[in-house]
Amino acid sequence: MEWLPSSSPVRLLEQPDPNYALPEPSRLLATYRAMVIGRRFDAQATTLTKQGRLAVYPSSRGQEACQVGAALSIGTDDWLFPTYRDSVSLVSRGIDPVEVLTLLRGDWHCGYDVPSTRTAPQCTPLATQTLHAVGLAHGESRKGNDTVAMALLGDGATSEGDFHEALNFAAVFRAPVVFFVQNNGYAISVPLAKQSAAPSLAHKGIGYGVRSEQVDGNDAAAVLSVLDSAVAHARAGNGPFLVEAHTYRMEPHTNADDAARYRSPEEVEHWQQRDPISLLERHLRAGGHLDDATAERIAGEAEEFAARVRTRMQEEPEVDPEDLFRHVYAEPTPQLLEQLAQLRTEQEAL
Amino acid sequence: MEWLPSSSPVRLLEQPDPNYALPEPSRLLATYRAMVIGRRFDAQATTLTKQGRLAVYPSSRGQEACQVGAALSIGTDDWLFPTYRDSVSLVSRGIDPVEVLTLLRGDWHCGYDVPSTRTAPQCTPLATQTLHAVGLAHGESRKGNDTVAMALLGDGATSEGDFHEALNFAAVFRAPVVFFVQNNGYAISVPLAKQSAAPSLAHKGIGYGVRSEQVDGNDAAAVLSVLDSAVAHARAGNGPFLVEAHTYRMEPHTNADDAARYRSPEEVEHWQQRDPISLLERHLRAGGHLDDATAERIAGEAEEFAARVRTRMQEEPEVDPEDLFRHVYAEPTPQLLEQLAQLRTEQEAL
Amino acid sequence: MAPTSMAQALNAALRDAIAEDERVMVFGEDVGRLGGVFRITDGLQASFGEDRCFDTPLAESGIAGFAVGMAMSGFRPVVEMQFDAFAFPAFEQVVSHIAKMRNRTRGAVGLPIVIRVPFAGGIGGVEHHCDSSEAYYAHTPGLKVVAPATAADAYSMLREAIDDPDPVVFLEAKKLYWSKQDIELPTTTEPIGRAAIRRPGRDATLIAYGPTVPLAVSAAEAAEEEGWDVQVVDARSLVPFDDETIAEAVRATGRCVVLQEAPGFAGVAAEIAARVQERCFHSLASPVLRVAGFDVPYPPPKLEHVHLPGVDRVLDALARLQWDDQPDTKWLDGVRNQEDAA
Amino acid sequence: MAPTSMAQALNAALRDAIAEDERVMVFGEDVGRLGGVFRITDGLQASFGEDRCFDTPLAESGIAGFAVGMAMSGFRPVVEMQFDAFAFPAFEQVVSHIAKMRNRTRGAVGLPIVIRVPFAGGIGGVEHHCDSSEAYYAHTPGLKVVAPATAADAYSMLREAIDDPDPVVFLEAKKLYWSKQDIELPTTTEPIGRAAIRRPGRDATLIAYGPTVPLAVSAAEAAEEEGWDVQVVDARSLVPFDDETIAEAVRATGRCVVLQEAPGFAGVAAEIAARVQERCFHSLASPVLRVAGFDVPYPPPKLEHVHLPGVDRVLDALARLQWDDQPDTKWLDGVRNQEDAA
Ligand SMILES: Cc1ncc(C[n+]2csc(CCOP(=O)(O)OP(=O)(O)O)c2C)c(N)n1
Ligand SMILES: Cc1ncc(C[n+]2csc(CCOP(=O)(O)OP(=O)(O)O)c2C)c(N)n1
Ligand SMILES: [Mg+2]
Ligand SMILES: [Mg+2]
Repeated sequence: MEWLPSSSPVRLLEQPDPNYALPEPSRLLATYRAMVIGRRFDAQATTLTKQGRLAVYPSSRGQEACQVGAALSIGTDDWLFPTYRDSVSLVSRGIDPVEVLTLLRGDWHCGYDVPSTRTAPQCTPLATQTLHAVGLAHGESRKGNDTVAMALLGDGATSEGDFHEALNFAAVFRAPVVFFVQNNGYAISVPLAKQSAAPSLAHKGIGYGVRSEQVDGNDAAAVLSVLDSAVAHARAGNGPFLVEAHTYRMEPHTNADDAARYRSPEEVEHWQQRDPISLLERHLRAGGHLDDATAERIAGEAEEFAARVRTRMQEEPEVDPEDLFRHVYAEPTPQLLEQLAQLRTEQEAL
Repeated sequence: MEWLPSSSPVRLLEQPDPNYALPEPSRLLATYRAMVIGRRFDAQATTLTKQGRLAVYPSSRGQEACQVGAALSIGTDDWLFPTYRDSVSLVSRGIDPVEVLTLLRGDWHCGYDVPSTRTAPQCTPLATQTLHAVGLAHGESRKGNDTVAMALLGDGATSEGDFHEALNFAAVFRAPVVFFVQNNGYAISVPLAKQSAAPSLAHKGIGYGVRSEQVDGNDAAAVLSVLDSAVAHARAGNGPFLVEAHTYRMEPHTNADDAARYRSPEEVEHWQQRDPISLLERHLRAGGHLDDATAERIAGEAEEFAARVRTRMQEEPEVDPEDLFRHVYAEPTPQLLEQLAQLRTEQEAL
Repeated sequence: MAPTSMAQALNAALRDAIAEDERVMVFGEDVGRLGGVFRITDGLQASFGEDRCFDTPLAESGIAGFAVGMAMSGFRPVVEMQFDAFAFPAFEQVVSHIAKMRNRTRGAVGLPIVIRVPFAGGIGGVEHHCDSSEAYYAHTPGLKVVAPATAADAYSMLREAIDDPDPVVFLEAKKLYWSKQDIELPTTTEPIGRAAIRRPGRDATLIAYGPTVPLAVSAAEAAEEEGWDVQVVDARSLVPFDDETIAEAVRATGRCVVLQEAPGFAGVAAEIAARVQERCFHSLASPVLRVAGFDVPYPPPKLEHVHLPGVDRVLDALARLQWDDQPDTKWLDGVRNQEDAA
Repeated sequence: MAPTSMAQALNAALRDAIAEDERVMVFGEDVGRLGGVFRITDGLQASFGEDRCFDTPLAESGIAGFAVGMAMSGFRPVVEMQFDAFAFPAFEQVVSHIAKMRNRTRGAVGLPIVIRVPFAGGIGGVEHHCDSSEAYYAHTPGLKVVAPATAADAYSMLREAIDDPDPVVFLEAKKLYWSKQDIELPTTTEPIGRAAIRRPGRDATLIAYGPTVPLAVSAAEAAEEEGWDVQVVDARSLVPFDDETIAEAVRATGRCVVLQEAPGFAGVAAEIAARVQERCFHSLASPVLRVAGFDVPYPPPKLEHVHLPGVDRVLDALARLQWDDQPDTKWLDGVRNQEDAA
């Protein structure tokens, strides 16, 4: 049946697929570059956390094909609805990395400008953002725009009721949304087998009349190709599309997590063998699209990128206590003004 | 694929089906009897509402095959989790009809004894009861019982997040639950096409690894046969099962509703042609399992049943104001005791 | 001037808002062809098309979350929750997103969403149809919460709520839908955030909102027989709250009872009582009392009359305002008024 | 006697409850192999097997609704919500079912469910990890709501909550998880429903619960310098509430400040303030004041110290208790005490 996803994840780097074309080498090279920079950024953020400069950091190491694929398969006029895990995706989308880290540094809940980046704040309450993506996509198409909204979520988040409601609203309103599930095998400590008994998470599309596909999330070419066609499907007015990418997070859930409690070194090692950057690099090199010089240049760019982040993160911007009251409402209520006055008195007493 | 439901609703009365057997004539006759009594009861309840004796009544006229099928396909040790729409199902299950009507008369929130009837209170917050069914079914199987829980819900309720969570929990825990969706085409005024874009509501099972089936909900034989196999599937430890029955409510959503605002007389007329009682009666008569005398006897029983309900509903039992405080907690809090004292003073002053 | 029910006033407000502002979108369960179970959206779809007033799938979290996205894309969603209790599935979207989005984004993304909630009881509804949920919302920073008690306020406040750049939980007392007032629409009443004195009085102040406002007026009228001249203040807006008007009113009478239908414990009346005694302590001749629903789940239709505050319960509370003590402390009044005002 | 953290005490309580009562089932997100993100369920699955402590799919409404069914089938579910804000998706199940089932069924079906909620802030968590949600639950009839502040109470009250025939929302102050107390387990403290005097004092009463209890004690100690002898009452249980102990305490001092971390408006402190002035009005030398979080969404880590009540803010409130007026009205105290007690 045409509305069934593939019975196994689409792969492209190691084998051709009848339904999906390999992206252009130049696009794959750009993807490779973004993945290398993204990984370096991710490592930098992990280091900053160890140094106490970030309150918390959820790493996406191992998921770079998805992180970058999501960012590169949509345009600047499209919208992204990311989670806490998707910092690398935001960086690949071109958002200032220090602004991305503002949330995790603890300065404010969102550090980048949502309207101009067309990127929603990184979302923590699981799956809730998928509904925002549907509403926004519907709103944009009402205005006659061909904007697509891409909603990122994890395997665990698919269990939340909001995901169900989002798929259904999107299908009923034929909203141009791509739901992109990064199935990294775990929701914190809970493995997929305790999360779902479905043939695949992509199969969840069927019950809504939402077209879906599953893809090898460590195969950057396949991720790009499948997301490209999902985005095209949505943009063309054919309604939402659900993509499940099978991937793995190499780091613990966050720096505060102890992954040894729930998974084996062998499992991690197994996935190490399918490292998305190595897979892509091997492919590019085999095709003659990447040589040592280019690889080195990109590694250098990544180092520079990280260095700039490191330097800029040295300065901790002053946070203004009065910010507490500034944006609760467009105009503060009399009650907030009273409380602000109280705070001022307290601050003056210091 | 074996986990796909039939592509069109299973029917049995008018044609054989390769996968489902026609129930025994005696069972069909018992079903017929329960449907006739159920419909008469339903009409009586509607009348009582017009007379102001019930606060509200959601009729299930037209859905008797489902109402009765649900009740007769489970045993007395099984549990039923009904909605506001399912009074006829409760009556068919053998619950005292006046106790069933207690909620709708406004005396109390549930009039029958939940533990001994193994029937949850009729549930109004949509789809919430499906989770209760899963928890209960799981609990019972933990205790080594082969109890099945049947959760009833409507087409509209399938859109709620709780339904999603219930299907998923049931699948992951392999809980013996039958989810029985009476798709009567509308959620109050909202037609199915605005509720879902899925190939069928039964297809929703796929995304959870829940086996499912769709059935003609006005074909009592098919409903029974499909529910029988769903219950057997669950009871045998194969996990949950989802059944969608395509049916129609002939009356407005409740007495307070004005169905003319959203559906045409032609549509109602069309479904009148597929009246579930007539369909079954025709079949039974054709097979020589029902003659005029039996039909009359059953009609008489139904009249008597309704008459008893009518008589018993004449007396409005006294409600005790102190009931307000009696069952909020096992023991009232000091605050409730104070409030009770206040109420007593007020009542004495009257 | 024409007798106008609150339901008609709300319908007119939606109609005028849709007509005047192309960003306004009305959606929810059964709001389209049916016009909503209370008919508040009656005729909107017929007049303005499915584009402007439409049914959604049956999922309240979905409705609220979808509204967030619509608002982010520049629209002004006005959503209907069918009954108080059926807004609970949307609680996470309301508390964690709708209330917080402006704050999270440092003001870059405001969400001008109106959540219309037919609230409170007294209509003989079976369970889950008569809850009062205002305290949940009023306790959540980032939401405005209003509860009109008259048809004129219903119209004016709904128009203002729709124009508000922030999310507004708009509580429509079910039992007042059919109560009428002689008014001319459109009309503009006091802005959101201001209370209104519904009845002057010198001896005690009743503070009410939504469904308890007419109750307060009836009780005040009945209190005349006891020789008490009772003032009635309609709070109108719970967030923001009009401390100024209310504290001044209570200081003038020195006695205060706060009314609400919701269970008393940790309800909005507790907040009002706490604020009033904080601000008016030295003017008070007796504690601020509350008359509320009991701390029980909303009862079945046959018992709602004993659960809901009625005139007698309000009179009882007024009687407990220690009238006899008054002479003892009256001499302190001048001093106290000064202290409170300081 | 051994130094025991609240986390250890909670873990021990779960362990002992599972061992002693075969109906007790612990489940939620990550409570199994991981032992919960705060490690409160650490080792339970290893000791008692997956049957007794297990992970569920990631869906809080699912967890709560599933618990309803488990309880109906005779079990005693103890569920963990990972953080306050992540219990919001379960709100409808909690309010419309868990709180009401006994009442709906005229007592036939009680739901002995414990909902453990790591609550409040002060741990430097990013958004949605530090909310305080007690008011939502305390306002909902049918729920018991408790908030221990010591390791001994954590143990004793959790055991009692699990044995309770009714649903209990068990609020665990995140910032106190690692605070230690010298105790011997098992231990039994005052029952749920009773407050405890944590510090005697004659001049003013601080009322606190959960995370504000240690704050109150610190403030009381600091107040000594100002010459104020400040009493600290730990409410412990919000529903039921110990009016007796608390009113008596306040009558004795005549001055009262209520502390909470949650935003002030319509919070539990409002209820306490309202109750206290209702019951102790004539013993009060000044209004009952509140020190609470501001009415803003919980701020980012770098600002939580200005948002959360601290010792200075409590001292400021104590200073506003109109100490100077005391002589003026002291002569009335006898009369007033009698009036309040009547
Ligand atoms: C509604 C809600 N419940 C619980 C949490 C706590 N939590 C944060 S991340 C997480 C696991 C999410 O797993 P998954 O969706 O697979 O995403 P991943 O972290 O693996 O990228 C949990 C339980 C939350 N953020 N929101
Ligand atoms: C959570 C929730 N939202 C809204 C309602 C109000 N409501 C009651 S019945 C109904 C329609 C339900 O339709 P469906 O599930 O198809 O069942 P039917 O009434 O057709 O049997 C609605 C919207 C409710 N009871 N619960
Ligand atoms: Mg995951
Ligand atoms: Mg229906």
